[in-house]
Amino acid sequence: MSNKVFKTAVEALEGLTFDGMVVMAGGFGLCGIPENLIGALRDSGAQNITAISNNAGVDGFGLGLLLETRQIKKMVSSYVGENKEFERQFLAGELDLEFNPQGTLSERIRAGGAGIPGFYTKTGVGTVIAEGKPTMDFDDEEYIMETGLKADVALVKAWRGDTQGNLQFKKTARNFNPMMATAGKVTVVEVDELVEVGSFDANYIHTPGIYVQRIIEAKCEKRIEQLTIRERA
Amino acid sequence: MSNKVFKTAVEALEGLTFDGMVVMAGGFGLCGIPENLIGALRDSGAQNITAISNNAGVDGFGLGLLLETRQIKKMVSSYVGENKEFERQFLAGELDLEFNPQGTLSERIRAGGAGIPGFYTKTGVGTVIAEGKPTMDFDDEEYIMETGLKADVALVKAWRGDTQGNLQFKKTARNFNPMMATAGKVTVVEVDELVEVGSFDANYIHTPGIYVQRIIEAKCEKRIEQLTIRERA
Amino acid sequence: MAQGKGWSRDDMAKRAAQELKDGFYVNLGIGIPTLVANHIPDGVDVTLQSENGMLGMGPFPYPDEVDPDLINAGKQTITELRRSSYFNSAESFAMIRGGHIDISILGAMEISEGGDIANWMIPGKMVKGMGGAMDLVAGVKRCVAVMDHTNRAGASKFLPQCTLPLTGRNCIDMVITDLGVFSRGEGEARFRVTELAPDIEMDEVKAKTEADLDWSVL
Amino acid sequence: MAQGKGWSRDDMAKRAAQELKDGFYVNLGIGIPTLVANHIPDGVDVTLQSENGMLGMGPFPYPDEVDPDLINAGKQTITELRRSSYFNSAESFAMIRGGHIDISILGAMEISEGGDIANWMIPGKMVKGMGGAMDLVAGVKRCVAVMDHTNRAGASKFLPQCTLPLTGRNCIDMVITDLGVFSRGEGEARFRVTELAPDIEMDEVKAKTEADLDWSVL
Repeated sequence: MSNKVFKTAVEALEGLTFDGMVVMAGGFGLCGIPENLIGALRDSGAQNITAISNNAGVDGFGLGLLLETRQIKKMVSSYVGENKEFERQFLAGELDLEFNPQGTLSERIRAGGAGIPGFYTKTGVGTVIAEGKPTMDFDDEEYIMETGLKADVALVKAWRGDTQGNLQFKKTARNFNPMMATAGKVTVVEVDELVEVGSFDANYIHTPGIYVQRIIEAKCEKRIEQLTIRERA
Repeated sequence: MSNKVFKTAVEALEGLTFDGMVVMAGGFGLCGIPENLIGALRDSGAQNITAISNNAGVDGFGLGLLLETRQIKKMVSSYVGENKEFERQFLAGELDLEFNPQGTLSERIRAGGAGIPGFYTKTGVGTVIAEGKPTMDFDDEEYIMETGLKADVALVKAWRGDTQGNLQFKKTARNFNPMMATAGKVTVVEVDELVEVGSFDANYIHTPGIYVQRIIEAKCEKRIEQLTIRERA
Repeated sequence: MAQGKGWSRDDMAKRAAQELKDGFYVNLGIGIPTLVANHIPDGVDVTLQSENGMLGMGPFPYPDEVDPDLINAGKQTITELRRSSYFNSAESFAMIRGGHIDISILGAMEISEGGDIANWMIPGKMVKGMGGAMDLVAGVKRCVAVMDHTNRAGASKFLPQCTLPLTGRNCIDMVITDLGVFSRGEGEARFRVTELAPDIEMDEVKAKTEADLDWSVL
Repeated sequence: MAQGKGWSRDDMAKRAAQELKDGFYVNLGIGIPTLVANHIPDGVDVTLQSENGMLGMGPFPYPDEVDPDLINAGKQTITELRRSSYFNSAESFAMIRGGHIDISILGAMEISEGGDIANWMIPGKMVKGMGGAMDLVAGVKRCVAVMDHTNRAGASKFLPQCTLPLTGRNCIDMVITDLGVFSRGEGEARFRVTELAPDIEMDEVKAKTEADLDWSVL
């Protein structure tokens, strides 16, 4: 079997990065983001990146790292609220931004991976999101067409992966990761735990290895954005 | 919690069946079909049913039961090869038949459940399947539009289900069942094993209970269509 | 807990909670809607959806239960319940868009008399994004908006037309404000006053509402 | 195992197997393509997809391993491997349609010189349906058709245009028949003869081929 396992994040991105590339990065907020691969992408020095990611990280963490170094030219996101550097660059006109409703974004990514170039949705009808998009009526209701999204490289964070690239995700760290795994021309995954093939029950694999070209095991900081707790009585 | 658990297949279909109804039935061949619910649908006496199902069962088993009693008016399927009674009724003009490519059928059902009234696919371009369907070019390639599918009642077969309707499917008996669970106005499920809520690891639930309105535990025959074995050396 | 005239934030949340029926699957927005979880009526068992990929959202964790891989759509750490399930974002919004969530309770900046809602951007201010709001108002079976009836300057937020960019068109079924409850049935074009908050007179509501409502008696 | 002139069914399968590269994800159709699994070259490790919802299809079960919940797309009982994974039909065809399967090897009734394929229906005969064939030829990266070069009456099945209803248009990259191998590179319009079966002369191929091929030397 051709080997999918790489030792480090930097090695895993070797030969994949270039100026003007389109990158997808999994995660919701800071939950389930490919921390190490984002770091390696920064270190690659690739410029003018279009980054498709639900959020833009925070200052100095997650995609915030790539904003600091001005490597990102355009973000495709649904919510970017937690990042001052992002705001500064955007207001200064240094950064392009394309907002997508979260469900439209996730479905566009799924569609891109599934060979579906366009689909109709009610989301955004009558809003700025609909501007310039084809529409069609179904049962006398108006829908807008959204297109599939693909990336040159998808950066994915999973919980456990085997050496064939079969993946399992943990709790809400799953989020955008499984769809992005399908939508990258090359998909690179970092996992908390790399296991031997056959470790998983085949009924409970979230992402089959067919979608994964490269995989590394790497330790994540897993920073918490909003620590909310209750006290024991 | 409103109770989703019913005792028998007949009780589980109580009040849901009517003449002219659209039914989805899960399964691929005879694998993963809702045997007991199909039997109860036959017993309900509902006529002029439109049945959306990848296959049409075999003579005297699966949807073959409903063909024998002439309760099915139209089938929406991808392959109907294993059923003589089907062939007889079709050739006699007693039965309507709409062929869908298997991937188009499964995606149409997913779309129906996901609030997507139409999507574009390359499957079937240049074939009879494309006739009369809207087309659109993406990147200079032609695609055809397919529509989402819904049903009045979806009949689903799962392996294990909990009393909230959370489901797990077994091996290739999963097939069309999870999508159909999302596309029924009412979804009724039969499981090999009904378990208490909390029995499943929340990471490995295939179908969340939100899609399931009624559930029964029932024994299946699980007939094998093509027994193929090898001998031990 | 009403202080003086009309409803407090917590009162509005409590009133909104009465829209929850046993067995409902529910999505709660940020702000006042979050408080709804504290007021779910006795005997009513609902399942909360978090659009980042979870059904059966549990309470905040005890300090030793905190898991960075388990957060809600507000990015707060939470816990799971026995009924919980996790799924990816595409499945989460397939659930929302496909009309499987029974009710969404969400905050609003403006509501129009035709049921439009604006709650995601103010032109000229930094825009953070709509997140899942546009998907929720377009897809969920029943949408209940909770907001103050007027802004700080005293101007009505219940308007003939929204002045702010829309989140969704003709999608709100009920509006709960500090002054009362405004609702319309399925297929009805206009809202009616269906309930007044304590010590609120209809005249005050009329004076503070620019939207053209059906002002027939309660 | 060639018997006399040209390739036998098994020879064709063996030749098709040489198109499999290490690490490939592969979908094999019914008939001759099924035999390909018996001829996978040493050192080449491939993963077989079964479009009913499985990657990593294993061999037929021993009698005590038979599981009615585990079948392939031909409805035969099979087994799983250590690498196997299961998924639903929508995901299976998302995988196919999205171009993630490296190669599909499938039977054909007719192939046109433009790479069209017909393999699902004969007008006037009972039509069983296309199953997943239209999705496979439209979606898989590389499609190899395996068929007899002529029909029983001796007429060419490699034609200027298919006479039977199409399964897919301009989607076949290689044709393997009992007479040889016909292929075209990505973006190339015409097929070339790239290999002749044992004891087959180019003249015989030309005589039995109605399609207009690029007849330049091998």
